[in-house]
Amino acid sequence: MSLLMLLMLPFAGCIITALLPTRARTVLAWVAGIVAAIAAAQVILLFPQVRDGGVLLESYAWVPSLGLDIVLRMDGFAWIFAVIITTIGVLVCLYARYYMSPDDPVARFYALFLAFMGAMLGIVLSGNLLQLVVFWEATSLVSFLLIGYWHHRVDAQRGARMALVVTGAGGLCLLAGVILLGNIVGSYDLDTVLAAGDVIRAHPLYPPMLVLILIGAFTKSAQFPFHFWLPRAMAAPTPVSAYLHSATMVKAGVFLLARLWPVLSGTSWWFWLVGGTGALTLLLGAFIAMFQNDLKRLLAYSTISHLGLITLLFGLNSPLAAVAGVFHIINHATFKASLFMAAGIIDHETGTRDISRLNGLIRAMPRTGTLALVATAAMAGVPLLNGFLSKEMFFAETIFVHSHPWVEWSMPVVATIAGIFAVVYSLRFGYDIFFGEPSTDLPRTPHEAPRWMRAPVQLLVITCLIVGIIPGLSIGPALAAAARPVVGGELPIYSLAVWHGFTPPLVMSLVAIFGGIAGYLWLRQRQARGQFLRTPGVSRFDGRQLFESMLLGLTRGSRVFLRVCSTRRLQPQLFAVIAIGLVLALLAARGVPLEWGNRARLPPSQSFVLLWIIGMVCAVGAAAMAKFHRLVAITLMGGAGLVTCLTFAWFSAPDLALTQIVVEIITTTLLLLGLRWLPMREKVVPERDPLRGRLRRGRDLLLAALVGSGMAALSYALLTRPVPQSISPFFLQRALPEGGGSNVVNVMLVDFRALDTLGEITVLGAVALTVYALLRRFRPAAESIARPSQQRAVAVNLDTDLVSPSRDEDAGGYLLVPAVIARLLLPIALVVAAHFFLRGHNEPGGGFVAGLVIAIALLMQSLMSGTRWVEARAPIRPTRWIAVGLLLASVTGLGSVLFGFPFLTSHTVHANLPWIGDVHLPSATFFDLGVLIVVVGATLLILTALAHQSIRAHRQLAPRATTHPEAP
Amino acid sequence: MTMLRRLIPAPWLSIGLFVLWLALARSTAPAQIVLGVALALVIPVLTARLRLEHARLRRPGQAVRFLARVAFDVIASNLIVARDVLRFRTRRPAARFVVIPLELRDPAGLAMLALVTTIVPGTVWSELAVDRSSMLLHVWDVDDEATYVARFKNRYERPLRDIFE
Amino acid sequence: MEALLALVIGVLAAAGIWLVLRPRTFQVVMGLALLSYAVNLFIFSMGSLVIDQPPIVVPGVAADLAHYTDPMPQALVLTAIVIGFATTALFLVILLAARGLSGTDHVDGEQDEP
Amino acid sequence: MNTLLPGLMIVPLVLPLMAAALLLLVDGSQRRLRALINIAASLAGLVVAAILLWAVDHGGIGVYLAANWQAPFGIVLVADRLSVLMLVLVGVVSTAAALYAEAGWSRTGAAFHPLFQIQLLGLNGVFLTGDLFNLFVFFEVLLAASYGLQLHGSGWTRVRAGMHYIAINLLASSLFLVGLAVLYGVTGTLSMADLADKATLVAEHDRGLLHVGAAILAVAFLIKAAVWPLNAWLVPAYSAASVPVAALFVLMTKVGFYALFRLWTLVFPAEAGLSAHFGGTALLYGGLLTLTFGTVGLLASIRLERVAEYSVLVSSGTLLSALGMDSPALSAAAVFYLASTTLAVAMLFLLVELVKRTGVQAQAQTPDVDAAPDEEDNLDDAQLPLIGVAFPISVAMLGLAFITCALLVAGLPPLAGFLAKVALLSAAIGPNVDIAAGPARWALVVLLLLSSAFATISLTRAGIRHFWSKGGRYVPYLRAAEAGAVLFLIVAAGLLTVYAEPAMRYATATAASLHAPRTYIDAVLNARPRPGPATASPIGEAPP
Amino acid sequence: MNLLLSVASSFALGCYALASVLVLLRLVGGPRAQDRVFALDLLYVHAMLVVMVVGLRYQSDRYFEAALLIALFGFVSSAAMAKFILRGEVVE
Amino acid sequence: MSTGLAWVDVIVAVLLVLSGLLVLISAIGFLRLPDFFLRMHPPALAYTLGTWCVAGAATLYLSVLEGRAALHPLLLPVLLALTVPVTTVLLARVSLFRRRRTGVEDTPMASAPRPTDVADPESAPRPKDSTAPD
Ligand code: NA
Ligand code: NA
Repeated sequence: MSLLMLLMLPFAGCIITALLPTRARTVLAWVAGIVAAIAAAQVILLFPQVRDGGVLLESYAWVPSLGLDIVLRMDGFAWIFAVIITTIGVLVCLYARYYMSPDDPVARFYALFLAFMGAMLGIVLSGNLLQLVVFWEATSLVSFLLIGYWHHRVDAQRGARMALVVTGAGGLCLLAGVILLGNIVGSYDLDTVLAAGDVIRAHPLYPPMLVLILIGAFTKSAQFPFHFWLPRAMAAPTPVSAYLHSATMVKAGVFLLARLWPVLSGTSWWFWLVGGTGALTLLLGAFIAMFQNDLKRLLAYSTISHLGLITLLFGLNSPLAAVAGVFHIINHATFKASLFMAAGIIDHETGTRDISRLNGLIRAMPRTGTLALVATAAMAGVPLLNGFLSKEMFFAETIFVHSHPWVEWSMPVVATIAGIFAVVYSLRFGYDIFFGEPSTDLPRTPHEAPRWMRAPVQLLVITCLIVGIIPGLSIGPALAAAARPVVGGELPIYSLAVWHGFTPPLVMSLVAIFGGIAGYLWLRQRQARGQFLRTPGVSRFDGRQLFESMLLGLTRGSRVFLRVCSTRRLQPQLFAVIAIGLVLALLAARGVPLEWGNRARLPPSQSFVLLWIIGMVCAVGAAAMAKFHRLVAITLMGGAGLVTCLTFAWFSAPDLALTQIVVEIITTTLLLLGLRWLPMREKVVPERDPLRGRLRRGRDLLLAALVGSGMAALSYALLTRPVPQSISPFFLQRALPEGGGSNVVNVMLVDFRALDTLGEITVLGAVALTVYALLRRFRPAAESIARPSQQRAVAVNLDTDLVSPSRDEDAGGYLLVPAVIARLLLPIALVVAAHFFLRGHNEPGGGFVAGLVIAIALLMQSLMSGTRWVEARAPIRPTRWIAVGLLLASVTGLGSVLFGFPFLTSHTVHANLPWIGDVHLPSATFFDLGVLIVVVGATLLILTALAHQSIRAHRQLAPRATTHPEAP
Repeated sequence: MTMLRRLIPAPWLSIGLFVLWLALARSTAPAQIVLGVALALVIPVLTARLRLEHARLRRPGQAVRFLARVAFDVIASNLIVARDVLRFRTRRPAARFVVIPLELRDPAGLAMLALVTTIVPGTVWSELAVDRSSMLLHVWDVDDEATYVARFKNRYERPLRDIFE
Repeated sequence: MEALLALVIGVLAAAGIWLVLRPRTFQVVMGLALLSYAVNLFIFSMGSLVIDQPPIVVPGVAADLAHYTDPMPQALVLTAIVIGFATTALFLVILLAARGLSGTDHVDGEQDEP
Repeated sequence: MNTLLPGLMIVPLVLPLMAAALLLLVDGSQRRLRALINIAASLAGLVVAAILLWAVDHGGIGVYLAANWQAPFGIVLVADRLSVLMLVLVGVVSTAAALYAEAGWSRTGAAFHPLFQIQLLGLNGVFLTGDLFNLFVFFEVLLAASYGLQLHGSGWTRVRAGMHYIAINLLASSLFLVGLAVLYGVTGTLSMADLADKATLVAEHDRGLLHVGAAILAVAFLIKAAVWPLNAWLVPAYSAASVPVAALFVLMTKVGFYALFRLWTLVFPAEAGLSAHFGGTALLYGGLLTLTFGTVGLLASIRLERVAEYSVLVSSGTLLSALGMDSPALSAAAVFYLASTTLAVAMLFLLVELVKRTGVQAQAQTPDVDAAPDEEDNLDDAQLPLIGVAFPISVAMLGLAFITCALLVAGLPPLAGFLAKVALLSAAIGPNVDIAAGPARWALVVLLLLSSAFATISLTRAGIRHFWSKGGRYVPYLRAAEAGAVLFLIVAAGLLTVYAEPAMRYATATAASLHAPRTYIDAVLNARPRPGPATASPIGEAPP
Repeated sequence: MNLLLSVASSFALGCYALASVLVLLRLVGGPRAQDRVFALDLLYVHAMLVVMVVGLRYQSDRYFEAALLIALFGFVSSAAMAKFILRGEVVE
Repeated sequence: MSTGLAWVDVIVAVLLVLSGLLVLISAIGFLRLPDFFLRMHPPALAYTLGTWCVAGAATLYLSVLEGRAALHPLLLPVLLALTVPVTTVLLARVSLFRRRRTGVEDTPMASAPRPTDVADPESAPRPKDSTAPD
């Protein structure tokens, strides 16, 4: 079985368990347990291969170009971790079977549990640092889901989120650090990195890289100041706490410290950062633990303290300390997991975790009690238990620190004080619960836990004892194998023995034990008097509150930021667009002074000067009138449009002139159609702040003037420059011979740039559809629902031609003359449209203008005879026209593909008909016909959709009208 | 007859369209004639339902004479109005509304009347009675209302009744 | 002539921008329309500004920019006019819908914030 | 590209166009037929795009001379790695959106299907065209359709957002036209490849004008790319849009970035002399500002759709900063990131509505995690039982999809989002790690990490609110179309993760060719029209 | 170059332009809406005349179509406006 | 710019000058006349004789120039004559309607039965409050 199989096994198990019935807890426990057991067996069987410094290596390519490959690497250190992960995993599976309620949907639990096991294995087996980060973040995510397993509880929600945010963010820092490291070394491969220690430590970016990686490690291992998430994570089911928060996940941080110890340690940065953090955490965790009333909280703070101890050991820059660190990792995993399980049993059996309520449990559950007491003793560092050994090594190391004298002096003191604290909280855990008068007010009557629920605890406690008594025989080889890679291959000399003689460390141990007992008694006395029920003095170190208020503050701050830096109002946005456009254009022009060119100027023409003055007056007038006199503004804009059209006509753009005229007419009519639904005159609301309004207008005016001047300058600069070597002569040369038309602009539209035209008619179609869709749900403003005042002024009972003329089937009333003329104009307009369409290829015109001519002619009928009259007689379905036009244009384009030419290639059919003579029929004509049809359809769709609103309004008003006496 | 009627519902219109086409095409080439005939035949059929019902030109000959008369009136009135505008400060024309009783009822004829009054300077078609029995005309310079009404009816309304009714 | 055309473009653009920045929806739509005039004339002015040389080739006349105006800007403006028309129509309808739904013709559907 | 495949290049344009036309002809009552056409056309577009991707990757740039006119005179379609990648993304997202729409959204207003296809036409056109004005036209096509789709369903919020969106885009279109007119006025060409050549020849005293044109053009693109402070329209517009449309809109900001990427690498490469990297600094800092804005926005987001919207801004900011730095390595990372972020955010938009359906029953409303009162610790069973609450199957599936999506969006391992982040970070830090690499690089690194962190925070917050609740929860209904759409995107993202190496290689090749535009220019300018009857027949002479 | 025709056409154009300026004064000054609409209608007619004379001046027949369109449709906007003023809506 | 035939040039020139003068006079009238109905008369100069002159000039000129009957310029006055009445008829009605609405009683009705626009001029809103545009 390869390492990959080993790694995949838990994930496979995860999928299997997820698919099993959600409450089949026995089956689930079996499946999960077997998976874990197979993995454990597999790991243990690998020991011979790693015992003497052997390294198992498997590599699978994933993203080599990112330096990210799946490299599975097992050395002794990874092996010991894998053993912890898998074996404790088996035990927790068994334990959870009994811990979780029969009503719990445990499939999710086991699935997540196995997924976590896989992720954790992934971390320790990573031979690639990026891969390590991948699994690192995976453990954060899965632990989030596990902590939030009882997601209906707010404490679970918060605890889970806090854990995820802290460890996830730490993971991101780790990622940054790893990428820095990878870029320094040139590879993320662990072996390469481990070989590049000198390069790394000498690199100028070593400090930031170190800090980033340490943040990752410290967050995961709950080091000060990131420790606060761990107690909150106790909202998780106890098996999770036993597994993640004592044995495995929180060890990932110190695992990383150990993993990179050969390359990162040995600097004063390392000593101060790692050692300092470790020492602080050690003390702080132990101190806070003493005052906890929640069993699991107490264990959590103890875990923090022990992790601090391990961190401190790695921070001491000494190989021997590192070995001690590795040793303590193992020891802590065993006694702390068993303690968590014991706490879980107590919680499970009594219904509470409150130390103050739990008393004298040793009578109700003697076996569990005994086991818990032994494990507690290991935690306290009592001799003949494993905890004592590693603690002893730790005490020894603190004595041999070589650093600042102040540090040298204080280190043993710190260690001893932490030892005292540890004894105190261990006594609180052990003595307070199991001894004294048995409690009577517990939620449940306590009795001994099921045998198989105790079995995992038993196994772990036995391990503590065996290691504690015969360390050399039991753990010796494994520890050697595990520690060797950590210290870089060369193990320091150390001895694993219970008795080293009456050494300073032993003295420290004794001081700790007796000091601890004294301290415990003193504290109990005080607590009985109601003092020290809460942790004194360190509430300001409560990172949790800091975290929560920081998060809340950040969220609030970010909202303020968004309010300041963004807006929901249109005008500032438009202003920003224009102003930024102007500023960027000015900046871009900087450096190269704007010069007018030397192209020959056109001689001025007085009449055109006058016409342009008219145009400008109209534009300015329209701008001034648009607020209060909309009709006037539309009229003035019509004048401006007309002048634009004349400009086109004059400067050799007949096609543009034609198009401009018809578009102008349609636009004006459209605006008028819309004007019906706007109140004729806005109420003049007095400005709340007239000065501000004036300032704003002044500002806008300034911007408008600046942009106008800019546009004028730009256009003048370009107008006076010599014409560049344009691509246009090509069109002039090829239009007739190859495009088959002498009107170059039209040939461009239907041939050279036919794709543009295809897009353009699609735009027209899309807009028409949008307008149609929007108007189907149109709801007019309240004040414009009523008939216009002009119509209301006409009494319905009067015999006048102004009462709805559309009642007449034929033209009548005041519209008689216009209607007769409009109807006569329709056939004329159709002939004109045909004229424009057919000549378009050679002379000004084309499908677009022809289409608009037809549309205007039809619009005219609606105008004069009413929409209903027209629709009754000419049932046009504009959407179909749009569809047919688009199809015709694209099918024409595809026609050339059939002949092996690109899309839209124009072909001309030449024929010689009798009498008529030569006939040239370019395929572009059909394309242009498509354009025509789309234009007619789209324009009519827009106009009729708008016009129909009036009809709808009339229809809605009709019932009201019938209440009035109506003229016959 | 009915077959032809259906094919060519409005012969005068067709002729007009054909002429219009040739004028627009600026050519009498065979191809243009074919196209012109096609359009002149197709368009009236296509637009048949959107045209004025019962409109009929009965006396084409008189129509031509009528148009010539109008053209003459236009030129004459042009000069008069131009003169009056230029000397407006010194002599104001006697402008007023004149009510003209009508016998003409045909919509096409009425439209033609409106057209004539519009293009002839000095008259502005202002309003038509609901029952089409009279119209309101604004006249640039009128001395005697009765004379004017008689002249107007004689000169414009009667020919139009002949042509359209 | 060039200076005057540039001036016309500038005035049209300024009028358009001024309106676009106004708070009433109708002003904005008018502004966009005026702006499109300015932009169309601007594109148009990129070609050579010549009189009586429309880009309609006549056999026998050399097909170059000395005898014909540049057809490219015209083709571009033609497309731009159509698209401008479509978007003006759309904005108008949006404006009406907004008017109906919000009851005011302010671009934000409400009067100025305090 | 071999000889057969260029013919395929027109399919991404013709297919949606004809599908739109057909959809207009299909009667409104034939829902199934409409849905079928819409989905089939989108899927076919994806297939064609995938074939093109393969072809371009193996055979080089494909050039299609529309209407058989040679560049720079005619409009040329160019399929290079970047453009076909975009086509594939359009295909994937549109297929998912089309599928999703059939669960109901397509029926809430008129003309949804045709507008959807027209939007695809616009997107594909933008990515394929090699002509500046044609780019404008396709911009307008996609905008016109997007206006319709954005307003799909009507209602005041939609209309207001739509009005703002449209007003700003109309202004942007004006800027586009002015900018391209200036470029034409200075260089006399509209073909992008030719523009790249001609720009180097622009005389000294005209160069300022060239830059002015480019700057104005850039503003138009930057508005579409939603650069801060020109992005205030985005959040309202996207949140007002219906779900499938919002997913499709994820591609819209990419359009602005694409246009900038394409033009700036072509016209202002390192060899462009005085114009080399013109505006690079502005792009860089604009991008960083946008990234900052988006990142802060992520943190402020309580509602899930906000997270999606600010994620769009984060992607935009990231891409623009990468573009502004003008380094091939960063561009390569950006291309990969482009693919992953597009899929991720589109998926998030689709999930928003589904996730919201898990709405808890009214009496069991869970307060926001942040706002919940700080309770005493639960030491007793009496407070709340230590028994878990089972997830119904639909919630579980949804939850898994949500987690997948969250990982992608936040750039957390092990999915493509993470790979993209690693690529970006790695490229930003650079192989020769230098602390003096400039504050912008480090700012980018910090912002990239922060955006991940903030996305994690807000996605967790939203996830907790929607999936973890105190009491009863409605069992949401999931329609097959919806689940299928999400699954489709998940599969796409999964493929991108599994085949990250080929994808990364592709991205690197893309960046390399973008930073050495000569191949592109030569491919376009050397493409020759097919000689045919039109070109062969002499003037005024009819062939027999 | 025939000076006579050149001067005559310039004169005509000048007259049209001047006339348009006068009409513009009505357009801007009103006083009532009908005055403005009528003024716009007249501007269209003037524009048509300008186009025709410009065509004549440059001996070009290509201006005819623009004039044709104005003659055919120039009235539509002003008619729509007139109807709007009269009835408050353009299409009933 | 010449046909080569002096008499043609002269006629064309005269027609152009005449047209210019007529249009100018019509504009003067339109600007200066005090009443709307009065102002409706002079524009007819522009769209009749003013246009006819130019159309005639163009027809003559083009016919001579191209050596064939170029009658198409004559379409313009014809079409103009057809279309111009639409606006004037409507505008005249507008003016009448508004006069009656604001109670100006100087405009007679066409005939009996009276086509009354306003039920009761007194009850009609005053122009100041009117929502009609001006
Ligand atoms: Na106790
Ligand atoms: Na008259």
